Amino acid sequence: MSDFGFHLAFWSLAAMTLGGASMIMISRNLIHAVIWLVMSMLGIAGLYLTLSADFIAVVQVLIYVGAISVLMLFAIMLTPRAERDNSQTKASAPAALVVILVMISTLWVAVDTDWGAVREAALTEQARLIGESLIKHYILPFEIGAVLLTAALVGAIALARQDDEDAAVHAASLQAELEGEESIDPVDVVDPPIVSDTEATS
Amino acid sequence: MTTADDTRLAMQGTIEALTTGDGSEPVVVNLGPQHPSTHGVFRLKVTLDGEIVRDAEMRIGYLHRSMEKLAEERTYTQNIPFTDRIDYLAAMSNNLAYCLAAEELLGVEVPPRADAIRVMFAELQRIASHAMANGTFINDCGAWHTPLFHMFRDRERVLDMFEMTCGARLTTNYMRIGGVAFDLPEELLPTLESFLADMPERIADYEALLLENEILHARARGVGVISLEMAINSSLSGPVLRATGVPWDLRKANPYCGYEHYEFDVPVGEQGDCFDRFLVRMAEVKQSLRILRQVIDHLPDGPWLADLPLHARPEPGEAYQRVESPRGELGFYLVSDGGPAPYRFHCRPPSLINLSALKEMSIGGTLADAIVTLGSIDIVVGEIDR
Amino acid sequence: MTDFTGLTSVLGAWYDFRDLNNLQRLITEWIADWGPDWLASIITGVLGALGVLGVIGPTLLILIWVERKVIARFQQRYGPNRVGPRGLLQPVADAVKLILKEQLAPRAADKLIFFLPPVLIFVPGILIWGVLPFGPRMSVADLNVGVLFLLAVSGTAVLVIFMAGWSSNNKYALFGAMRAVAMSISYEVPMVLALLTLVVFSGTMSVNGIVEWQQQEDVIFILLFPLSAIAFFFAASAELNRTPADISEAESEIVAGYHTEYSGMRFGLFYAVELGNTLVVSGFIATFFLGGWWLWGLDQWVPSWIILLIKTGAVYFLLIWTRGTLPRLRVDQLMGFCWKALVPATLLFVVVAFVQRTLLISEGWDTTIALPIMAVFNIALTLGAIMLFARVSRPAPLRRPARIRMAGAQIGGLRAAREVASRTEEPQFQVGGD
Amino acid sequence: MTTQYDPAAAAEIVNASAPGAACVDGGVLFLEPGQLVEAIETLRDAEQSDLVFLCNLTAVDQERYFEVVYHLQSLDLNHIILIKARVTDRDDPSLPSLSGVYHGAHLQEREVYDLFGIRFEGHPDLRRMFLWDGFPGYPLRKDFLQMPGQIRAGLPGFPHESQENAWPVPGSVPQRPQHPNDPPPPSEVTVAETDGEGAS
Repeated sequence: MSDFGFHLAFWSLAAMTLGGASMIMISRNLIHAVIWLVMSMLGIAGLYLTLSADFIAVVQVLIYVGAISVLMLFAIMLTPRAERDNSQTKASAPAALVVILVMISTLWVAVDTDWGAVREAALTEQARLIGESLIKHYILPFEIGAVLLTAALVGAIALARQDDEDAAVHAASLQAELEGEESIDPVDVVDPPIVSDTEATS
Repeated sequence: MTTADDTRLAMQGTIEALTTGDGSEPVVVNLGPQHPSTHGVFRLKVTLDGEIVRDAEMRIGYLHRSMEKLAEERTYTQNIPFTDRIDYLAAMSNNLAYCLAAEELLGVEVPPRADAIRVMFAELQRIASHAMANGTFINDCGAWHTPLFHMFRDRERVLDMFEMTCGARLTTNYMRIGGVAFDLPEELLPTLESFLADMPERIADYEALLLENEILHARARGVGVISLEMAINSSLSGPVLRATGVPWDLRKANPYCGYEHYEFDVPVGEQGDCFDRFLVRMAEVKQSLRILRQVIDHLPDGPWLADLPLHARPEPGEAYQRVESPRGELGFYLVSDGGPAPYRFHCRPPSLINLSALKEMSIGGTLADAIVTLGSIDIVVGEIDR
Repeated sequence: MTDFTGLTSVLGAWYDFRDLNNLQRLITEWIADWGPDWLASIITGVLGALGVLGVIGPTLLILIWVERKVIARFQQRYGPNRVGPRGLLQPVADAVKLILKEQLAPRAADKLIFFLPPVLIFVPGILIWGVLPFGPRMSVADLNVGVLFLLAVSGTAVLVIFMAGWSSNNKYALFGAMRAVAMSISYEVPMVLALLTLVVFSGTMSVNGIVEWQQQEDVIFILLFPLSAIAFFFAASAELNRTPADISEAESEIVAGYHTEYSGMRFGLFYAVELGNTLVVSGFIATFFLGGWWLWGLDQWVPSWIILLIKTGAVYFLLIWTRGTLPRLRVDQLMGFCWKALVPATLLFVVVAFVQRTLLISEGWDTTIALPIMAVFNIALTLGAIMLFARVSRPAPLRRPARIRMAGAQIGGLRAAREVASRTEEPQFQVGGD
Repeated sequence: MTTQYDPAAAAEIVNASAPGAACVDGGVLFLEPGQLVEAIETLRDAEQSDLVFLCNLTAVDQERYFEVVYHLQSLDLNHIILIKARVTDRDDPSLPSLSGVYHGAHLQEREVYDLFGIRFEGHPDLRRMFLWDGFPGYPLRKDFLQMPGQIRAGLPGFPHESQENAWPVPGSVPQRPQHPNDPPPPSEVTVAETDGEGAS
């Protein structure tokens, strides 16, 4: 591919990535922020493609766009609204410090690295190469990672099961609240104190 | 702050409530009055905790036409068309119940041929109504209209027979005080014969399609369960009551129109869940076919309308007559003050009273269960609201 | 006879007319003669995309008609038969009507996020066509990570659905969106595992490579891994929101799910993409499990894309059939089926595929003998797994049969009910149960 | 065949537990409003009456009083009985609710409240059902939307009959079946005054 096409792709993708990233910072609505994040992630995937890294690009879309962002949406929805607004948090100054440090070190590495070496030939069978290197050279870290993920999975299940019981207790209390005190007689169901008066708009 | 912002804030609360387990408020979702599954303008307000129903409340009256008041200003005969419009899916049964009550007030003897014709049309109406009920029930379970359209075919044939007899398909206005309006047309009996000949095969088709369907079982078994005692205490009637196992059928318990002469059985369920209600309706269609067979075989000759002066005034008094309509015990309570119109006209609507236990049936199930339960009760909103 | 030598020197064999890659090479070389090469790649890329769109657009219109006609036949009615010959123009009339309809947006909707989804939903819907091979070298992009690309692209549709449901500010839409997201995440797992079986066994991640493997070994994957095929079929029909898994737009429960608030052509776009996805997923099922464009040598005589279309049509008909027949599962049942049945089963087959692949490669078994044996073994394993699941997973209410008794002479209330229930003779009829 | 349950026998059962709660008149069992719930509970639970099923619950506006009508049914013994209770106070009519005895009374009592304005004390959820909150008046009362000139609800005669004779003379009260439980007739007719009561 000629330089022009490459530059066109690179600059538009870079604009997409950085634009999305800045919009994450600007937007106050967390759901919007996640959607901007998705745009940024897609831009990064495109950048991988310009580097002829098909596999990583596709995995980037599969994992970050398809899975992580959905996970984030769930996390946002699971957080009570009162805890979502982080404008008053005391952690903003240290967070800014950390971000600045990370940015400086990234820039340092970027400037310091000799990028010319990568310009040579595009790898064709990356999936095979990655697989082989994972199985042959990096088998120990690979297996440790697998064990870690399994542990995380088991831990998540354990947490979820505990939540199940809590949910049952909660459901029972909610039921009792709805039915009023004399819930022995199914006939005497008092008018339920519905806390929310938000009836569906449709 | 604009209204839109208010709504947005409320919505945010809803989103949290939908997803969080602790400290959340329940979500209120309105099913209806315009909703695909409420079969008319019926509104079910469910309070949800996630997908679990914590409270269900019905709001009705969108189709209220104040028929009971209107009927007080019309003569006994003029009121018959009103009864068509009470339960528009079982107009014949409504005609019949009203005429029985009026006949009791007026002391009219109904000729035997009229009785047989009434039984014939009441049973045809039951087949048509159950076809509709079962079809829409499977639709509520999520099928894509296929069983509904198949069952509509049968209903269509029944309505064709209504049309050739009295000219109307839905609001028949066929029964009269003292009999029926017209004698059977010549072509009715052959049509009915071919209908009776075809139906067993079609029912076998439905049973092959539906009865062993695992998804239908998973959706309807153990859903919307009501106990036998609760069902009686809640005045449920019809297939909803029989599905709990109570063998109560007014055609047997209090035979009218000569039902005591026909051989038929009362199918009862066991669990009182939605699937049993569906099965009871399927079985009742077969029994109706049995009755129809006997009606045709022993159709008496003679007049079809009693000799009754057009402007009859009943003696002061009152009458309560009920029939087993497809939906349950359909009663008419008439009070006469000796005038030409009923002093009080009351319809005991089985659709409405069968909803008494809707809340108990749906609480604890999921939203989808509540809809299946509502479908299995087989309501007609015209009858609920009158 | 006309002299084709000049052309065949470019095209290779005469029948390679049907191969679009040759056409692309032709155009590229022609442009390279007089212009910059970036122009060539852009022009061929645009032409390829237009080609895909040009095929999909009209196909969608026909598909609407086909689906309505077939469903109508299932339901003993005629279906559309008024507009145009045999009702063929009905979809066009519908589209015109949808375009002319007013576009409504709820007052409290999140405007930007509300307007984007009908457009965005097209992106994965179109991209996914790119890796579908219509012939030996006939796909828009024959990526060597094609399978991953397919999964990655189809996974992004969830976000768009979530955007639509969340921004509508409607509880039905939100319910639909949450259900869609939960279901989509869950059903991606058996989908990935089912495809992993094929990837492990054929040793390639290219979609075309999988077809070529089937061609080479003279076997279609549905015979080798029937359970993966079934799991993929069900998972795909869940991702497509089709009955029996259409909970995210369950009409009788939540009206239309995430697109409840979309009117006019916005709804039409959702609808079109849904249909297009159905078609492309049928195509992928045909490609992965039925041999794609290959049919035991017939592909040498019939254009390969016709073979693929026929297979796709068969799968599509199966999807319509299930839709026309089955009721819908409940949310919890659907999730339970995914995690408790499909995931373990497909995982089992990944292991089976791994073992069998090792036997073929390391032990050097002869494929002509080993493959039939493996197919028989896997089919038996599939039947066993299905029967085991059917036995184990039944919920308690379904374990006993539903019985209908005849009351006979017993008429009454509680007492009569108990007497009828206590009768020991066989009830009139019973259904279900173990 | 469903038989009529003998009101005298029912009255005996009721009076045995709550003396004076029931009386039979003209073949109809009348229950004292104050002891209605106890009486009906007794009838429901007693072995020989076994009236477990509330068929029908409605009301009739008898101009000077309301009559609330209950049809109770025994499923096992297959008999039905008509029970009435009277509400004499037209301005603030109320009656004990049966919803604790029969769950099926729940909706039917709400309907009667909606259309007649009879309050059922002890009903858990007594709201309007068909009509909206704040609907003026109760439509099934005979004096609902009373016309000027004492034109009354109902059909006085067949259309072909003479209209002069058909409409009642202003101020007259149509003849109703009388019986001893009737409250004394009011000294003057005050039917037309309660047009359009608000919802309570």
